[in-house]
Amino acid sequence: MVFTVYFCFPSVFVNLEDGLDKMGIPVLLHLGVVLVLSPLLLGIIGKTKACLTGRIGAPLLQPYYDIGKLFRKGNVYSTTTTWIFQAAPIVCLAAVLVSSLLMPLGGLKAPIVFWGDILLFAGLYGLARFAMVLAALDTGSSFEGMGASREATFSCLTEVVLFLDFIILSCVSKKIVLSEMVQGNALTSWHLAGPALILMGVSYFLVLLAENARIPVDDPATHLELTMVHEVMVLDHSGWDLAYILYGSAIKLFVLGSLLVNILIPSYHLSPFMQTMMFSGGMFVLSFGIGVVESCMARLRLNRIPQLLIGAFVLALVGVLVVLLKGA
Amino acid sequence: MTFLLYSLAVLTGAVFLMALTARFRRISGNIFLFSLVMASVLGLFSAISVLVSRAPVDYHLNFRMPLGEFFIGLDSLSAFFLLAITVLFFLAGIYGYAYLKDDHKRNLSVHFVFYHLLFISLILVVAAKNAVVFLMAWEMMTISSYFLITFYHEQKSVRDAGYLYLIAAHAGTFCLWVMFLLMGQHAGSLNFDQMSMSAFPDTLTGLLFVLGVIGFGVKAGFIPLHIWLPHAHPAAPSHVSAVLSGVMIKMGIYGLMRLILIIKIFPEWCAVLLLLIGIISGVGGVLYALGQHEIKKLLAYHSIENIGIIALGMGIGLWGQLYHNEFVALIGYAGALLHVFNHAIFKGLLFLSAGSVIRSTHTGEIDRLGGLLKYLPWTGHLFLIGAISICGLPLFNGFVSEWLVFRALFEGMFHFKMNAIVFSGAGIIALALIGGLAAACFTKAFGAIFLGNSRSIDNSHLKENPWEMCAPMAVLAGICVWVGLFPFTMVSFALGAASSIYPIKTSPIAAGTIISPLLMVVVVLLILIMAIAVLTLLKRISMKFLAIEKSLTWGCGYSHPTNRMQYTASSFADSILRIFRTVMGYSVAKGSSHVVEVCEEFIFRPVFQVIKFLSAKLKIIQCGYTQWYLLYIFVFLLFLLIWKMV
Amino acid sequence: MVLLSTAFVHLMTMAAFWSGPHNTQFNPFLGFDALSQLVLTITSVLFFIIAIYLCGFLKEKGRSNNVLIACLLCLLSSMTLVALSRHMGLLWIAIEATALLCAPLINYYRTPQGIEATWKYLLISSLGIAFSLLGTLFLAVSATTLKTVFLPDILNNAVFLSPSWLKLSIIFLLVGYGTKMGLAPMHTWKPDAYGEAPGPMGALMSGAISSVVFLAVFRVCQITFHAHLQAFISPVLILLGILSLGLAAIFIMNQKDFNRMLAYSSIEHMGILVLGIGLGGGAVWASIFHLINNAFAKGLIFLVAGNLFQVFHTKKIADIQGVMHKLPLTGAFLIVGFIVLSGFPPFGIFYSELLILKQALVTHQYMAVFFYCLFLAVIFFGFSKVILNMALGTPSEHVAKSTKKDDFLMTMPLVILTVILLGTGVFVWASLYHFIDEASMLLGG
Amino acid sequence: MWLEVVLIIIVFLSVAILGNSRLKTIIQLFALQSVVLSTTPLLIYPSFHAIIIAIVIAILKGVLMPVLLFWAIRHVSIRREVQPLIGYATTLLLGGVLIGVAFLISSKLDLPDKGISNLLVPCAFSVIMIGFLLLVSRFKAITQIIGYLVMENGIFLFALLLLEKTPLLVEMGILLDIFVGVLVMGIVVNHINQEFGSASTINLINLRE
Repeated sequence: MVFTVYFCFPSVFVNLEDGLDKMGIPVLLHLGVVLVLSPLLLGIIGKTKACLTGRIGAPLLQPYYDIGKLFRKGNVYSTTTTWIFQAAPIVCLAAVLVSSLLMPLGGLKAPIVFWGDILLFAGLYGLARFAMVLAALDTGSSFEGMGASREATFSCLTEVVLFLDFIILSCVSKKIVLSEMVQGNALTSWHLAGPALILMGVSYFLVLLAENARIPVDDPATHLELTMVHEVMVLDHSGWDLAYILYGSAIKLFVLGSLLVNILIPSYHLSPFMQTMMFSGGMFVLSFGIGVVESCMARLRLNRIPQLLIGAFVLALVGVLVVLLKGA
Repeated sequence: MTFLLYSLAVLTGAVFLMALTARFRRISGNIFLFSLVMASVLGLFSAISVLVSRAPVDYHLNFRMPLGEFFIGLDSLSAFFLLAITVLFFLAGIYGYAYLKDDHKRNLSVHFVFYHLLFISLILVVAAKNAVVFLMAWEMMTISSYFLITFYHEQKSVRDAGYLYLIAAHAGTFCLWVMFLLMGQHAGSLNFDQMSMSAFPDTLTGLLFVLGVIGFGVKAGFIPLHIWLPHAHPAAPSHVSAVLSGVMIKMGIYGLMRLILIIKIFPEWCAVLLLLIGIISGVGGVLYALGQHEIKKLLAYHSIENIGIIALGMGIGLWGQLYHNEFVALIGYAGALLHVFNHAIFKGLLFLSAGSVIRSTHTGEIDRLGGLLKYLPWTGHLFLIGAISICGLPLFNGFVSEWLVFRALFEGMFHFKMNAIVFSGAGIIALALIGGLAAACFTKAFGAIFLGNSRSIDNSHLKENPWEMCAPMAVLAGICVWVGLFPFTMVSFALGAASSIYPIKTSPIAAGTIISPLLMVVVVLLILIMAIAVLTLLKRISMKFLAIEKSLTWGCGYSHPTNRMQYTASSFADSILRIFRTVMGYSVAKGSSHVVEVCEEFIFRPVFQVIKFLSAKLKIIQCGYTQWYLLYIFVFLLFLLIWKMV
Repeated sequence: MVLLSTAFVHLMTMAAFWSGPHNTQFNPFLGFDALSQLVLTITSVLFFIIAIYLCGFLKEKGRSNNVLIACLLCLLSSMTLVALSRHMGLLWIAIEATALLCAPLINYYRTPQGIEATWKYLLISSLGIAFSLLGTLFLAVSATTLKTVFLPDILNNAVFLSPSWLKLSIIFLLVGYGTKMGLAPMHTWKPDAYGEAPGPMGALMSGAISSVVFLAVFRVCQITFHAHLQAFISPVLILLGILSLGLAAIFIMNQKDFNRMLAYSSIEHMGILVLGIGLGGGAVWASIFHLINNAFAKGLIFLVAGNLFQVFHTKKIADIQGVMHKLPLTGAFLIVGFIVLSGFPPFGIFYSELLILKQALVTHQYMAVFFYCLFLAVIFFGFSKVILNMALGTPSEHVAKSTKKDDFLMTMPLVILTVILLGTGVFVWASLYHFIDEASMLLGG
Repeated sequence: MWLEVVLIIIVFLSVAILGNSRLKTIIQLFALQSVVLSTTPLLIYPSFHAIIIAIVIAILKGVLMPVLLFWAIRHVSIRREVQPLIGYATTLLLGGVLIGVAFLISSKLDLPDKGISNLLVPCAFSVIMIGFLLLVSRFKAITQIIGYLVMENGIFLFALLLLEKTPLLVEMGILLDIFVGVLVMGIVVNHINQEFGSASTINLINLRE
């Protein structure tokens, strides 16, 4: 493989080499942080909901326990399935993990930064989704097919909204680099394009809910397959696969959330420590917010969900126009 | 160049030999394979040699023709297209030989002859340096591809599809005639070089551009000129559809790029037009594709979608050119070119594997298939690779070219004025939407065909197709992975070709700023692969200690699930189609979401109706009464007398 | 056999002409220049090929064909006379002779339709002949100072002819010879005549006789050219050309009878010819080039039609299908003829159409350009639909049963014609090239 | 002076043919017209050449043709033009209009030499046009042939202009033309009669489109 790179583009190969050994440590560190912290968000959300409904609720670390329990369990595979069914969770988790490498976490700078990495960011999520949908279809169960269809449908819309938000960000900071866009000169950009960023924030929040299968788009806790979107896709997964999937969705929530937090809390000018503090605070607030939303809203009817997403789309569109007016 | 001439010579000789030995299948078949290999290798050599040393080569045939001279040559642009042509023709040819081997009632050598003729004419199209040679090759391409399409001409549907293709292509050609003649008249010569020397007035360039977009767009399949495409591709044998959709429709793109190369300055709305066409064709193509349930028809619509993506790249590139922004122009064109190559590869792969599905199961109806991955492992996995590539997902080649196009659009937003920003923004959104929909469409296709259980037909007797068919597909898949993981060679080639469109010296810095991010992409992808490996390893290890059981799919409490209860492709696509129904204006029929073509129904059919009606009405002229006939003559005479004498 | 031998001798004499210089004058009445030599060559070659074909064609019937053969030979001589005549009166007489001699050919099958077609043909063409005679008379009147209508004399002092009479004569000659040539709106006899005549006769008429009559029209244009009246005549010619194209487009669209469709296609090509000489300049070259290719292509496809009629016993397009299955060779040549006539490379018509379009653009005749492209496209729609539906598909069973196969004598001519067409195709060899140059010089091309 | 009278008579006769419906009468009128016509050469250039032409014309057109035509109508046994395409009154009216047109056009043209009466050209034109009108407006094959012949007479009038200038060729042309034309038409009339039961071309409308 290395040889092939060499053959293809010797000059590039050089900086690939030193690039690799320079980024080794940060990458591992970043991955570690993400792996450790991400399930916590789910815990916070659960706790919030419990409190708001006046229950004590599960402990904060419950997601860790669940995943751990699943890691100790064996697998059941349908005779219909092929290797794709087993590979999908792995691909999904790996893609989400790697995508986190492009995302700065407060003081913790993103280990991999390059021009146009948002496209890769989006691409990785696309890959994960592709894998999961295939896995769902692999079981040949009509329910999972239904879930897959819904997932595909909504993801088309969310992806568009996501890109609109990217357009806003990249117009504000004349860059298409994720960490620059979300942190770079956020403060000045707030002066410049405050309203646009607010619109973007709202629409992105809706995308966040939809992508992570939260209420009002989807109810992770429902027990009726007909109404599920995301959960119904993983009905047949068990053991490690299910663990990977849960872990993956936790990380997804974490990464996507951190994007929002990075933007809404402009903290690039502070010291890394303060930055980290504000970041983690922001994450807490975010998960609390999600919890509040979930406990005070009901799940929408399926045919209303596109309307919700299109609403988000319109919001983002207005944001773009505002930016263009400011920018031009 | 000599290599190219040799390969042309080989092909021509083979054509005559096969025509002579038409009676003896074996001999002509061997001639076909041999000449195919020879010619492709030679063509590949010439293409690569030109691409590496970016020095164009020319060849004059000292030979007088009524207008223009016989003048062919290769520059980076032609060489890039030549690369795609030779690779795909080589592989598809071998596949086709194996695909048709068992068909004993037809005379294959005729088919092979036309295959070679198409090969020759495609090479000539990209190599032509003179408008007349170009047009000749263009027409030969049309006619030979027509006979390839109508291989199964016993079926009426196939004949109609071929007829539609033929008339659409020929009608488009008239626009090209006028366009080239106008250019030649203005430049004083029909050679492309002299044309590119001379400067054209603004009004003329606009007209030429429109003519070019119509004439070339028919071939390329821009919406709404695409009507022939979804009919023709399914009608043809699979390797032919692979070639058609892989390279032949790209000749339209090549022609447009050549046009841009020759006339450098356009009015601004041309770029807008190109971007709009890109958006409409891209989104429309993929939406129509979602509604299809015949695999090759679905793939055909995806060709339209990818042509749309290419047009987006060209549009933004043209815009950059008009604003004298080399960087954007370079990335845009490079993205478009690379996508041309990539689409040739993965669409070829998809059509070939679809063909092997059809060859084994004798049906292309997605809703009747299912669970083939177990029975056609090679076909299935190769199709999967093609599917991921065409969705533009990382790890495969589609991602690289779409990355370039995306990047060009973003750069465009930074560098341009208001309206440009609006359009490139629209382009970005469209591209994002296309990505999502394509993913949906191919999860649907792959899932319904290869996963789950078979819905109608009995899989048990199916077996994998011979290796002569799998090997070409495997090679194509290999190219997908290679370009996806190590894009540098192809990207640099594409950059070279792009810089020949917009004649600036690609500064190494510019190249670096384009290449190095891709390098980082590669790094991330390598990390991704490592992560996957690690996770798999962990799971493997753990599986040693944990129990694994097999059972049926959980029926959610339903007691007697059957295969026919699986979620079908129609129902999968239905939810998306319902959202976009109003947007596209197509009608989703009850029951199965069958999609009706808007342009075909509401634009072209009425036109034909009008023509038919008029001709039917005017047939009264020949009423049968001699007296009337004599009267015509007399009236005409009087008319002339009064017109000319009085 | 007599026929064949005569045709052969004629061919030899033609070859003899080629050895000599390109414009000779035997006596005041006879002589030839480049164009007439070209036309003469086309005629004799085509006649020779058709003679071969007829040997196969006639032996099918049990009837004696002496009358027919006599007519054919007279026809050959009169056509030669047209090509060689250097005197407008003589030219007129010769053309009239050809017109009359065609009648028995059209009435070959003696069916009611045959007679009807013959009647219409005679009536209309005799009217045309009358007009052309009038035209000739007017020409003579305008040339009273010369007291002759020898072509060279007229050409040399065309400037001194009295313009008003000359114009009158030109109009009448155009209408008259146009009728014979089958230009819209004087075309009306053509579909009937070609539709009822057997294949080889159709080939002869649309290939050879049309070319010969074109020569006459060309002479008229020559006179106008020398009298500096292009501005007067070219709009008329362009109008005629466009009208013919449009008419062909109207009638070729879903046409039901194969031979009639070929007739309309011949009208189309005549239209292209006059359009070319109307535009002048480079288009004259194109017209002459088109003349050659069209003659042989028409010969080819009409002979194919003859074969089809012998096997399928019908001209109805709906009843003819799957020729490729039934008669592979004939089917292949059917396709070839289609490719040639609809102007695909590597055949010459592609070139001439392109050149004429070029000239139209050069002379800013944008209206003509538009209609030219439109009508050509529509014609192609109709033409391709018909022929491809005939060639492809599977034959109906009662045809499939019949045991007729490709007959050697009736396919060999097709081979020859195809070879010739390839030869005079896009890769024009130099001698022919210069020859056409010389011919188009006559009209300042 | 005599010439002009003759010309007027010729035109009048053609109008009479136009207005008449009985075939016999029509043929007789045509014969008369031809005979009158045959005198014109003598009136213009009294010369040996002219005499010969006059005689030939008189015999051919005044005698042979009518005989042939009479034979034809006896053969196909038709007496009168049953229903013409255009009514007789209308036809006559049209004839008048056409004569007007003829005079209009010929007013544009100048005679090569003033020796001849300037009535010649317009008269010739009007005769031609009337002949054409006959050709167009009648259904019976015979009537159409007569119309054609009337046209020939008109053309012959033109030919007179060139009588002494151009060589014999032109007249040869005319004779040949009339001769062969009528001959062939006669034959075809026979065929028409056998096939269609009547010599009316109204049945000849099977070939269309």
